[in-house]
Amino acid sequence: MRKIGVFVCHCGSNIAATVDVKKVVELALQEQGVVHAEDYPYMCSEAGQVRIAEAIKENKLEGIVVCSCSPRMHEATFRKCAERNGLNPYLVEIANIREHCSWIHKDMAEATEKAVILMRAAVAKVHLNAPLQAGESAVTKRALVIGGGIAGIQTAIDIADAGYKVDIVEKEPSIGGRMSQLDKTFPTLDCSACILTPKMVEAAAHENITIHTWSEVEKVSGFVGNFTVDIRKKARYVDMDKCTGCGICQEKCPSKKPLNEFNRGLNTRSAIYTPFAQAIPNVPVIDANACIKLNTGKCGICEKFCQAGAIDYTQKDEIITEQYGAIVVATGFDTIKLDKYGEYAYNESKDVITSLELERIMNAAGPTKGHLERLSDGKAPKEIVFIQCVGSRCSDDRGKPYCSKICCMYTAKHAMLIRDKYPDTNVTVFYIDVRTPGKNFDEFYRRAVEDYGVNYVKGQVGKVAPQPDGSLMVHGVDLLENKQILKKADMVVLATAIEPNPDVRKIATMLTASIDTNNFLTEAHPKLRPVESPTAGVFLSGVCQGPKDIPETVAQAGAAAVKVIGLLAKDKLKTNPCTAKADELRCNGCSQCANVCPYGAISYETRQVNDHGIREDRRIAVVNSALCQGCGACTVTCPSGAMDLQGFSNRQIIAEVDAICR
Amino acid sequence: MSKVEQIKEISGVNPLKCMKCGKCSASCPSFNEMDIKPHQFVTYVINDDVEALAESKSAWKCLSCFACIERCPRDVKPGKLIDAARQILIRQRGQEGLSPDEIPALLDEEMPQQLLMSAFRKYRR
Amino acid sequence: MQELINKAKTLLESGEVARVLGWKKGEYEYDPEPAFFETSESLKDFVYNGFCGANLSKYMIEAGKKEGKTLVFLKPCDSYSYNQLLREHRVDREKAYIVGVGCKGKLAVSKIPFEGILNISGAEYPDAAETLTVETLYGTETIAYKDAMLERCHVCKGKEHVVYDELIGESADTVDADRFAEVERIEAMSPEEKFAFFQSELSKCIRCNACRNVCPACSCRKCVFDSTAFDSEQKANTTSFEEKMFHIIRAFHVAGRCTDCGECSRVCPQGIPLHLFNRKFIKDINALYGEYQAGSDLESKAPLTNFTTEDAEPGVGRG
Amino acid sequence: MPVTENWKPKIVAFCCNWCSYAGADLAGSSRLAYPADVKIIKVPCSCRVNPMFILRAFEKGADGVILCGCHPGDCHYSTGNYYARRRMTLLFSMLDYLGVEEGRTRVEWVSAAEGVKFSETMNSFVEKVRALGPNVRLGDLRCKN
Repeated sequence: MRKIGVFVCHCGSNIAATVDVKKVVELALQEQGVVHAEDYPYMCSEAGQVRIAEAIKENKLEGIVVCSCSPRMHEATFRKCAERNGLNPYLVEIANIREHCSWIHKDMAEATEKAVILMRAAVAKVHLNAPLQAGESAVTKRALVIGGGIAGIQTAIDIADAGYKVDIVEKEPSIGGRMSQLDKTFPTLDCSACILTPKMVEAAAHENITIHTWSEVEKVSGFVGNFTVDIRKKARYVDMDKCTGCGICQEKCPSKKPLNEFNRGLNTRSAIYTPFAQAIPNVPVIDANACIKLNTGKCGICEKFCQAGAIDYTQKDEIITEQYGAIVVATGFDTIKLDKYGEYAYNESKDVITSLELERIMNAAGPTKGHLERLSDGKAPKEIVFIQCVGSRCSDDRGKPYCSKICCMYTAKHAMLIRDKYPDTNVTVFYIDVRTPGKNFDEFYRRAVEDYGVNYVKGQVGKVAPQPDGSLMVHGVDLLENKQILKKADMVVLATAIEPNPDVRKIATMLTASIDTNNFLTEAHPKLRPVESPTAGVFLSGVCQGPKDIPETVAQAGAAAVKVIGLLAKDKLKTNPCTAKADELRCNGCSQCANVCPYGAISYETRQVNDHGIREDRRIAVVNSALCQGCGACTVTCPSGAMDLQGFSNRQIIAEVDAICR
Repeated sequence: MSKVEQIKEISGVNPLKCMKCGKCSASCPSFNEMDIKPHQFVTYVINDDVEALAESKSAWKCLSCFACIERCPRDVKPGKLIDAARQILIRQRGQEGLSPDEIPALLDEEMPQQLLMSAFRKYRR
Repeated sequence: MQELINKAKTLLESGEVARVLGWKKGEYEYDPEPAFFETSESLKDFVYNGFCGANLSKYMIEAGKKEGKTLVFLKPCDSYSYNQLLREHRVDREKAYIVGVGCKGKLAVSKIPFEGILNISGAEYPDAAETLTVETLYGTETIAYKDAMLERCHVCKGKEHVVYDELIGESADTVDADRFAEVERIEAMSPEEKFAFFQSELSKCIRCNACRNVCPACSCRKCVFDSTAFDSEQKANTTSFEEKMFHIIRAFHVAGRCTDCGECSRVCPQGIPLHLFNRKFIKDINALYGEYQAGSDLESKAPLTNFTTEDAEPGVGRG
Repeated sequence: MPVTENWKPKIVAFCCNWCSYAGADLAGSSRLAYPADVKIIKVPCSCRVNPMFILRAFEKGADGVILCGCHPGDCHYSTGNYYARRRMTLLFSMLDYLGVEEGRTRVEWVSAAEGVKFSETMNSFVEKVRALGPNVRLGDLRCKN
């Protein structure tokens, strides 16, 4: 019989207010093998750990159970504490009596009863815990950043500056991302390109950074420290080494119909194109759908004009395979589709635009060369209405339930810039709430109202009706005045909700990174580990984790980089010792386990076994513990129970079941 | 069952979901005729004042055009609340309502046929 | 039958095989048992008739451990079991010489409702009669061959062998029932009726382990019911875990691997229709994941070690 | 066993470490109550849950067993929940075939972000099991009265 110690944490009043901790201690002492039990206000504190240490020594404990918060919170703390005091860390079990008990139950008797049962299950399990030793695996000292927007660029630069190799994979022809499409940035109104392009250049010139644009991640295998990634380098049809970026091909290309994605489809571009003037790399790509040569075999004009001889119509997609120790997801966002919002007439009228489209219109490199004009007739709008929260904060299936966070501020920016540049244009903002938490944010919004005369009206717009005269009738309401408003406008700007880049779900699946119902990647802990995915070795940078503005994105990008650097700085990683193991005397060699192993960690060898005196050669399953991640799929498929999972063995789980059902 | 419970059950609406955006009032064609505006309906339910809602002009000024139901971003659907208020009133009246036999006498030339038909469709359940 | 003996003799004498796995005469006409024959002389006890229902494939696991090749006689349905064992690397094809024998449907003495049976004629192979003549202590009775056939033969998988080196003899078409009719009948019952039905059947179980020991899919070196792996080792016949769950767990362990050979029901001394568990799984697998016959080939992925992203959710479409 | 006023069902919930256990934690930190009858056992993945565990729970007196894992396609181990889905589909169908009420078994996919779903799932599952009353069938399968 093992000597077990039970430690019950009050967690201040978090546990003790609902669970009678003394009773748990009292009943713990009646459990088989429990030689020591005590409670303490904060078991995780230094003083709490000292008590555990002393109990281990005094009672020669061979296993401990801590009844406290979730093991996701402090299992590591208590395991380290055990290890420091000479007890194998895997002889520690946590009974989660906070998240799974005190926080959700109100009745003290009921919560206490449940806490006791959870304690008993943990005691029953720890009796069967085996002392496990973590193995080691090497770390590939190279990081992959998926996405080349400001988040990806910043993360890559920070990692590279620390001396590690970084690859950026960007699916567009250039890095830069959403920020490169913006005109000015709040709350300082500095030009977006002016602050972004130096970063892009820095990344491109960095000796430790390799940029794969026009590329996508195809396949990911492996685990923390040892990822193997296939990257599809899409055919560019332009030789990156030869191209000088002179741009003559784009001028001469006769196919000018494709919509310009960079300008949000507000104008067109040539079939061979760089998305914008400051593109990095400054090498165009050929849009295979629009290229006349690639579709009909005729044309070839770009090739004729290219003095560098860089055009190569025979290029094919290429798959390169690289090894990485860490992967950062920085896939960013897009605005939602507005097809379901018929009431705002977005698809009906050219003069109803999204804010991101307004950014392009106001940008000197945009479709109107920076002149604010109606896309329908080119006239200068005199009356502009901004509608906030379009698709944000919606609990129906048309929009998103979250606040997109950036809209209040960019709308104040837009309103201010318009009033500044075109003082005779009236600007009305229909808002539900104005949310401006951030340094200098509320001051910025108040300036729009007080100094620039932007008219803020509380009340969501019900409908935008295009009129025969080309104007737009806005049906709004002023909730503070309790009056309905009919306002004729020349232009309506929709603060469209943002959503994670739709590709992120595919990437999350490849990385086995957890993702929420809104397609935002889940962080390992919402407060304490905000830039890490629960999947080891995968980190989050930028809006893929949740809506954020540029300063926040850059801060998070840096934080993700630090986590990556911390990982790559290690030569070896401790591997999870909770791996599968086959009992050679029970194994049939039937191969069923290998069929379900997602990691290819199970192989077979013919081995001589001594089965109670009978020596024979048998086909036996062998688990490669470096590859095994410990899912347990094999254990269930094994009919003889030969395959078992260390740390979650059949007998351990059955002991828990028995304790709960006792 | 209290009136509040009743109105919640009939409408299937959770008034607490409302974020007071006012899109319903912005969309309402009868806004100016109403004494209680669509975005205020939820407040009456939350404040346990269904009586006032049922006796308001709004109850009979709502055209059931469903613009607010269609556009409400929070699934609150004020149109359903006011319809439920009307239902409560109708149920209280019970058999005091008009019977089809009494209607011909009340008709005049101006009354559109469609109004009658939709009224029948709506209230003859 | 003589043809089989001749084949066995030739191969034994030429040294091509070291032993023959077949059926040996029992005390009565109707109780032959599986046996190894190592010499030509011993073959005098060899028998192959309508009562040779025993599936010999499982014995090939032991045979594979011995020196030299073993000649084994497999009926069409037995060959599925052999193939399944081959898939699971339990038998060594190199060490087997497989003679696929014809089958005209196998008989169950339990289906012959006469007391004091002395001798049964008409079950000879290949010359089986339409009607069996049963000599009893009390006189001679007759019964149609079909009426004495094992349940499994009424829903026979077919006359084709899926693995063999050589074929001897003809098979007969014996199918005259719907394989899943009984399962469907139970599925249509109310939960109370289902429970009552299975409780009454399983209450007969004496845990003799015959079903497990005969089952070609239950070929684990160490069965979980004999090991400590799950705290489920065999204990006294009380209310302990495995007593109640034995048949469910056994059926689950062979799900997707069971060829529906019907040996479990054939050998059960208490006459429990154990195949109804396996067939329920087979029926569900066929309906949910596509038709699958365990042992029909060596390559296809077994239903429980396979998946599609569109699989049905648990509990959906249940009766 | 007679159903008494004070009868409380025993519910065993197997939760995968990566999604559902974290979802249960989130339900806890969001104070989303569900009945104390539910006791959670952590497993690395839903595919770790052997049908033997579920039968064992029933045999030892559980009145309901629920298995929660990552949503299909989101398994931390890529494919574990797909295998679990097939296994549980067949097992539950078998239990139904034996006359065990289907309300006593359930599989639900709950992500780490779905604290609300976790709580709602447990509430509705417990409600269903309570309505069914004590589980006597699996325990008594062999013992004819």
